[in-house]
Amino acid sequence: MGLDARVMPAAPSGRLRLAPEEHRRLSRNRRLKREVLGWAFLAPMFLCFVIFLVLPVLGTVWWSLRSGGLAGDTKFVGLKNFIDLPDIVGASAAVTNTLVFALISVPLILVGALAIALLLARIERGGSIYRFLIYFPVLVPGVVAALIWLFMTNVDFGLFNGVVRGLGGKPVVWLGADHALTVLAILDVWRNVGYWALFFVAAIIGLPKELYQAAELDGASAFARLRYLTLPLMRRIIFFAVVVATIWGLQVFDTALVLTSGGPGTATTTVIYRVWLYMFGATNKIGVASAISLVLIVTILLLTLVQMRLLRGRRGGD
Amino acid sequence: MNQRIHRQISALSEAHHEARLSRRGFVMGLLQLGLSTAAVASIAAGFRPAYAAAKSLKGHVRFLVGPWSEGEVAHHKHIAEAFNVLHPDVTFDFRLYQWGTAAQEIGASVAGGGHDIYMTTESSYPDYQAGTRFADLTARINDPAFAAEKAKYLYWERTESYGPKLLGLPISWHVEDALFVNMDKVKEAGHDASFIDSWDGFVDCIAKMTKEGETYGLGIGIQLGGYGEWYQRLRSAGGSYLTPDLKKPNVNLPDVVKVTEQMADLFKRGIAPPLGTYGYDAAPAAFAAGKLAILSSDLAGTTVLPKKMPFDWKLLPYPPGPVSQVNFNDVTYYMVNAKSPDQDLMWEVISFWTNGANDAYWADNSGTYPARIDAPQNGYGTNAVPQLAEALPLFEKHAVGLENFPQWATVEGLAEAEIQNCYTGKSTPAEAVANVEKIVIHEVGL
Amino acid sequence: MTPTDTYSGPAIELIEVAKHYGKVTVLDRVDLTVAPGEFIALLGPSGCGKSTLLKLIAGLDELSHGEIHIAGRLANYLKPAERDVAMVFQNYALYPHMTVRENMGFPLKMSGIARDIVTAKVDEAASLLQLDAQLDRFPDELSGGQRQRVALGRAIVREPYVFLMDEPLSNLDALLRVEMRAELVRLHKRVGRTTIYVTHDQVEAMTMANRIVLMKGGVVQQVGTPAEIYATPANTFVATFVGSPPMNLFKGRIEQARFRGAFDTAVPARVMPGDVTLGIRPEHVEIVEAGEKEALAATIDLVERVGPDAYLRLTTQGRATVTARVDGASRAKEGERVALRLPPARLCFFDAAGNRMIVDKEG
Amino acid sequence: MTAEQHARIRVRQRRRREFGRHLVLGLVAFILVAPFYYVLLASLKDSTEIFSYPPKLLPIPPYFGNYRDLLWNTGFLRWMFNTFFVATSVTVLKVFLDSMAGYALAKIEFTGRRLVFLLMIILLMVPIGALIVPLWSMVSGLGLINTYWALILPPLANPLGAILMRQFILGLPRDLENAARLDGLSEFAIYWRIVLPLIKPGLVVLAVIIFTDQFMSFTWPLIATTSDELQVLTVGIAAMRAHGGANYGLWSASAVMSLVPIGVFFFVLQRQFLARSLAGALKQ
Repeated sequence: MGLDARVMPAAPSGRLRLAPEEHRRLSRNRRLKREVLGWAFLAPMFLCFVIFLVLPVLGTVWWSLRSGGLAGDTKFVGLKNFIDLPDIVGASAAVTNTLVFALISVPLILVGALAIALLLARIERGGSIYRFLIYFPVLVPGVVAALIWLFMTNVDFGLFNGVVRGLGGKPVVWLGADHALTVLAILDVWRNVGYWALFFVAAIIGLPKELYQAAELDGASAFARLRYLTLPLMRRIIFFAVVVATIWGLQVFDTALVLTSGGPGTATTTVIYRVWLYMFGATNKIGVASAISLVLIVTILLLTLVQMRLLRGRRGGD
Repeated sequence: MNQRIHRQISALSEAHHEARLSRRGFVMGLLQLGLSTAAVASIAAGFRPAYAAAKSLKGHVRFLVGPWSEGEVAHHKHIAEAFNVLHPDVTFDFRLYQWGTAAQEIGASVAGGGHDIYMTTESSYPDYQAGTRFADLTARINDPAFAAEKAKYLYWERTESYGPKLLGLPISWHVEDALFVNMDKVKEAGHDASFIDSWDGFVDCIAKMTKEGETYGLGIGIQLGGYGEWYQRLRSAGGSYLTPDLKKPNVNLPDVVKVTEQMADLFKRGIAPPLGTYGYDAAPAAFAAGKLAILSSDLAGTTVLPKKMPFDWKLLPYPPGPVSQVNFNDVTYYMVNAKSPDQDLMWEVISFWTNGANDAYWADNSGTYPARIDAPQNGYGTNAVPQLAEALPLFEKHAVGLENFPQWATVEGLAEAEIQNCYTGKSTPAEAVANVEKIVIHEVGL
Repeated sequence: MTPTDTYSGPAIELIEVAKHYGKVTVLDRVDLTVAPGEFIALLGPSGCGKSTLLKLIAGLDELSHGEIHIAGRLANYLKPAERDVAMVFQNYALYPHMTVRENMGFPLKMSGIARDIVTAKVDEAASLLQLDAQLDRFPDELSGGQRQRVALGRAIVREPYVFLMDEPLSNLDALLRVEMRAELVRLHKRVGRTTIYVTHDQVEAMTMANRIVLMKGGVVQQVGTPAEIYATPANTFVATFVGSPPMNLFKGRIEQARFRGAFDTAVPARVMPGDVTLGIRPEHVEIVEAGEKEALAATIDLVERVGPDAYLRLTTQGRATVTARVDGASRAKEGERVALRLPPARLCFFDAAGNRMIVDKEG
Repeated sequence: MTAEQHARIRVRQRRRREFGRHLVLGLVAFILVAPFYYVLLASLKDSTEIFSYPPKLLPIPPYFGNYRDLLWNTGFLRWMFNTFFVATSVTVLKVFLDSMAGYALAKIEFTGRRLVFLLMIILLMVPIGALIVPLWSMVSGLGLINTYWALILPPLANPLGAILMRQFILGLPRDLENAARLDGLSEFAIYWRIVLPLIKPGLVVLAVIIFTDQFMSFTWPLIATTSDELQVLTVGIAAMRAHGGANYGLWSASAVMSLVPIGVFFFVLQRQFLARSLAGALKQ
């Protein structure tokens, strides 16, 4: 054959030894095998994913269009549950509480975590002990955390008022209407700051060292290095943390349930708490509960999408 | 011999006649009947059950019950032991739900067939009435053979008012909010038990009992997001969530606003501790320690207090409102899961659990009032604090039940939170009352 | 005994092999026949499709069109392991969680060969590659050259019909690379198996391969022995890609057996008149006395001394840039004015599109 | 100044900064850990001591009655067993399923994989609190309520693990699988013998995340089981608080006892976990 052809023009078709339809059949078979293989690997997890996550999400949509509860009978009511949402007394309080909660806890968590991370990343020895201690509250189940804090916020013999008294102040009603939400937010900070601190430590350790050496040679102060190097380099990661921490903040529930039961009044009634009230109240207004859930789910989806879009921008950027 | 056994024997002989039962089976059946009757007579001589099951029962019974006291499961096990004397082949399992999630836990369990017998409260009764998950016990309860027993239960008129079906046997009733009063401090303040007869006397007394940094006159709102406190003030002012025909809201009345202002004033004057100071767990201890001169709590509080208190105390109702003096109470039932395979067994069990002796025993140990008129003869009052029995006539006199609409409990939960907002100064009494009316309209769907 | 043992046809045949990713064509109808025992180098700049071609042969990627025959069997639909080929990867692809012995024995173990035979074969390959001392180490405890050998050993123990090598030396430092180059050639001679070797390094291709397949943009530019490729490049791309420094190219016209462009010089009479690109390799550019026949005056811009040789960068009066390769001992100085001559017999001619014009040099 | 002096000053400065960092971190760690110390003390006091004011700093002699009550008079040991049984089962199953799914998503080209991945990303953050009713209907419809399956299966749906595994597996050099393919391994063998050993750090990270998540979960176990035998730790403790009145000593003991195993577990794994986990998560 054309071993000595020096110039290879586009070869004419039709020299294949197998008929095109035979090639097509064999390719199709191979393709099919690959499809089966892929789905076989994916299927066990994907089935669980569909049954226990996708279908429940669709179920929420279904329930949100109905009235009634689990124990009784339900009927289709269209969009009524959504239309009624703004009229619900206390709905705005739940939304406000949730936002205020996130507004207090998220910045404290992230600023605190970043500060801890900056120190922790620099430390020369003993880092693992600090990491363990700082991470420990993250491992505490919400129920247990709330129990501990219930104990600490006790007006008469709790740790907090012990400190206040020791400083010569008057005992504070920590779980009263004025402070309960703040206490809940601080509890959240206590539980989450360690998580994000270690998250940031990992990010800081991953930053290119040469840049810092260069900056030091340029005579940049520690603050300048933070301001012009660390923070800009970690912009995406911080942004990621802000979004995720916010999404978590919007879901605050189990501590509110155990620590304050949503009270006093509506002071710590958050959105999910409100869902809970409707879902688990005696009349099982699952339709309303699902409508609220759905609004929350959509909010979270939007936040997720915004984040995906911006994180994708990173790849395009560099 | 009891009618029930007669019926069992006649059923047996009929079955034999119709050749459904072999001769041997008939004899065995009679033998078992005889044995169990003998067992009733001899072994369980201590108490005399109103009736005893004749058929030899076998099976496993799963209870889902409310945690009335620390010893809840122990009390049930005690009753189960007595039951096993009669029917050794029946085994039991008791699981507690939590009050906060009671409706959901019950709803989930009954739909999934998780348990056989449920302890339910009146507030969710209308809801269950509308569904089909619980066994319809109407035929059994209204069976003429059960008539004499039925007559011994209290509150059938309330139960029957929710609808045609009867779903449960009542166990107990209890007062949602009573005043636990430190009488020593009342005396110190220059009052006696009659301070409760008027609102002014009440306020004067608790004001005088209040000592800054040491004692608050009245601890209310201890149940964060809880219920009952304001509801009885609403009723005492002539209001209710709905008018008796359930067609219109009946909340936003001048008198209702007035009693709400009165309540809010207690906080403004600092004679009631700010909400959040004492939780439901901590309040009884604070009362026992003298930090609260009066504690407003449900009767379950009596089981938490130490048996020996360092001062003299009483249970009293709230003072009268513009219209009447009321205390709000509700009833607790046993219901049977419609999915349970052996309905006869379940019926035997719940009727045994609510017979005079066992009802008396359970209520006495749970700090509630029994739903049986024969409870006192069966030893009620020997375990509970004496204050409970002492206050019974008073509470009976002023008792009002909840209203007959399925959304009652949801309305109550949301309304009480709005009222607490006004106690903490986040809204005015007028706004709070108006909000409650809005809640009623929305939740009931008027 | 594999069926390939009795087979005597071409080792590998590629027929109209093409690969597209969506609208992007990575390989465009490649035809190639490889004889048994041949050492073929796939040479080209990065992105030319040479690695893709290798993957297609190995069965690690699927063809969009065409056929691959290995030992006379249609291989398109065979699994990689069924093709009787072994591959050495650029990054060696050693299993980091296995020792050297396990790495080398793994393919044999997977094909169900008895353990003692595996051990014997691994030992044999290890001694061939001087890896005896490293058999119980893990890959990350080895030097780059040792890893390279292990990768090679893993391929050797399988005794495959075809060796495929994907730039196996590119991660080694220069000295080691030269050493390994020789070793690979020795190995090939000894094992005698058909080898397809992908590289972007023309020196590797020229020194090791029996034949070179030069590719660009998914299209094969030329197939030939290293000498053919060097002497008679098929087009201007091949001409500049092979050879260092690259061939000098000048655009111009042929009129009356003379090249007229930036300069004017005689060409063999048989060259057809018209637009052409004239090419000459730097070593063929002659530095001559001024005034000699066909001498072109030029100025030395730059002298690059690379030991035995020196490269002169010259500019002719017509502003053409010419590179000449002269003896390293030459005393040429920058700025010096010299004369150069382009011997007509050494000239290459390409048409306007850059494809080589067939000119009978002897005539 | 001489260079030596400069160097000495620099060393001194560095030491001073290091000391400052330790001071601040120590304070932070102290504040974060103080509540545990506080409950530990409370758990060693009987109830009269807990309520006494001023509080005793050290409970001497320590009172172990709370622990005795907790271990023998409550279902604590059973709760602990259930929690560990469920968490371990979920972890093992999930690590296996997620890594398989991750392998498919990372390395096998099949129709719909982009769509599946997108769906997983989108539903990654949906809170379980918002899904309980339909989830419950689903589990109940399958007849699983009141079985261990009800606790074990739904957590398998969380897509985080599969996404994480995909990320880890994408990071493996493609040539390794290619080499394995040439060596005659089946796809499953590649996954099992090549991919799994190579992503071991990722598996550890995933396992720790899943285990601690399960250990902490409350809402779903509360709803999914209604029998005492199946109660997990969080539900049991919440129930104890709801039923038991204000027994602070007992609560404290339960808090301490529930934190001991997870603390130990984490302490053992922290080196592998802390260093890599979060770095892996970062890549998301």
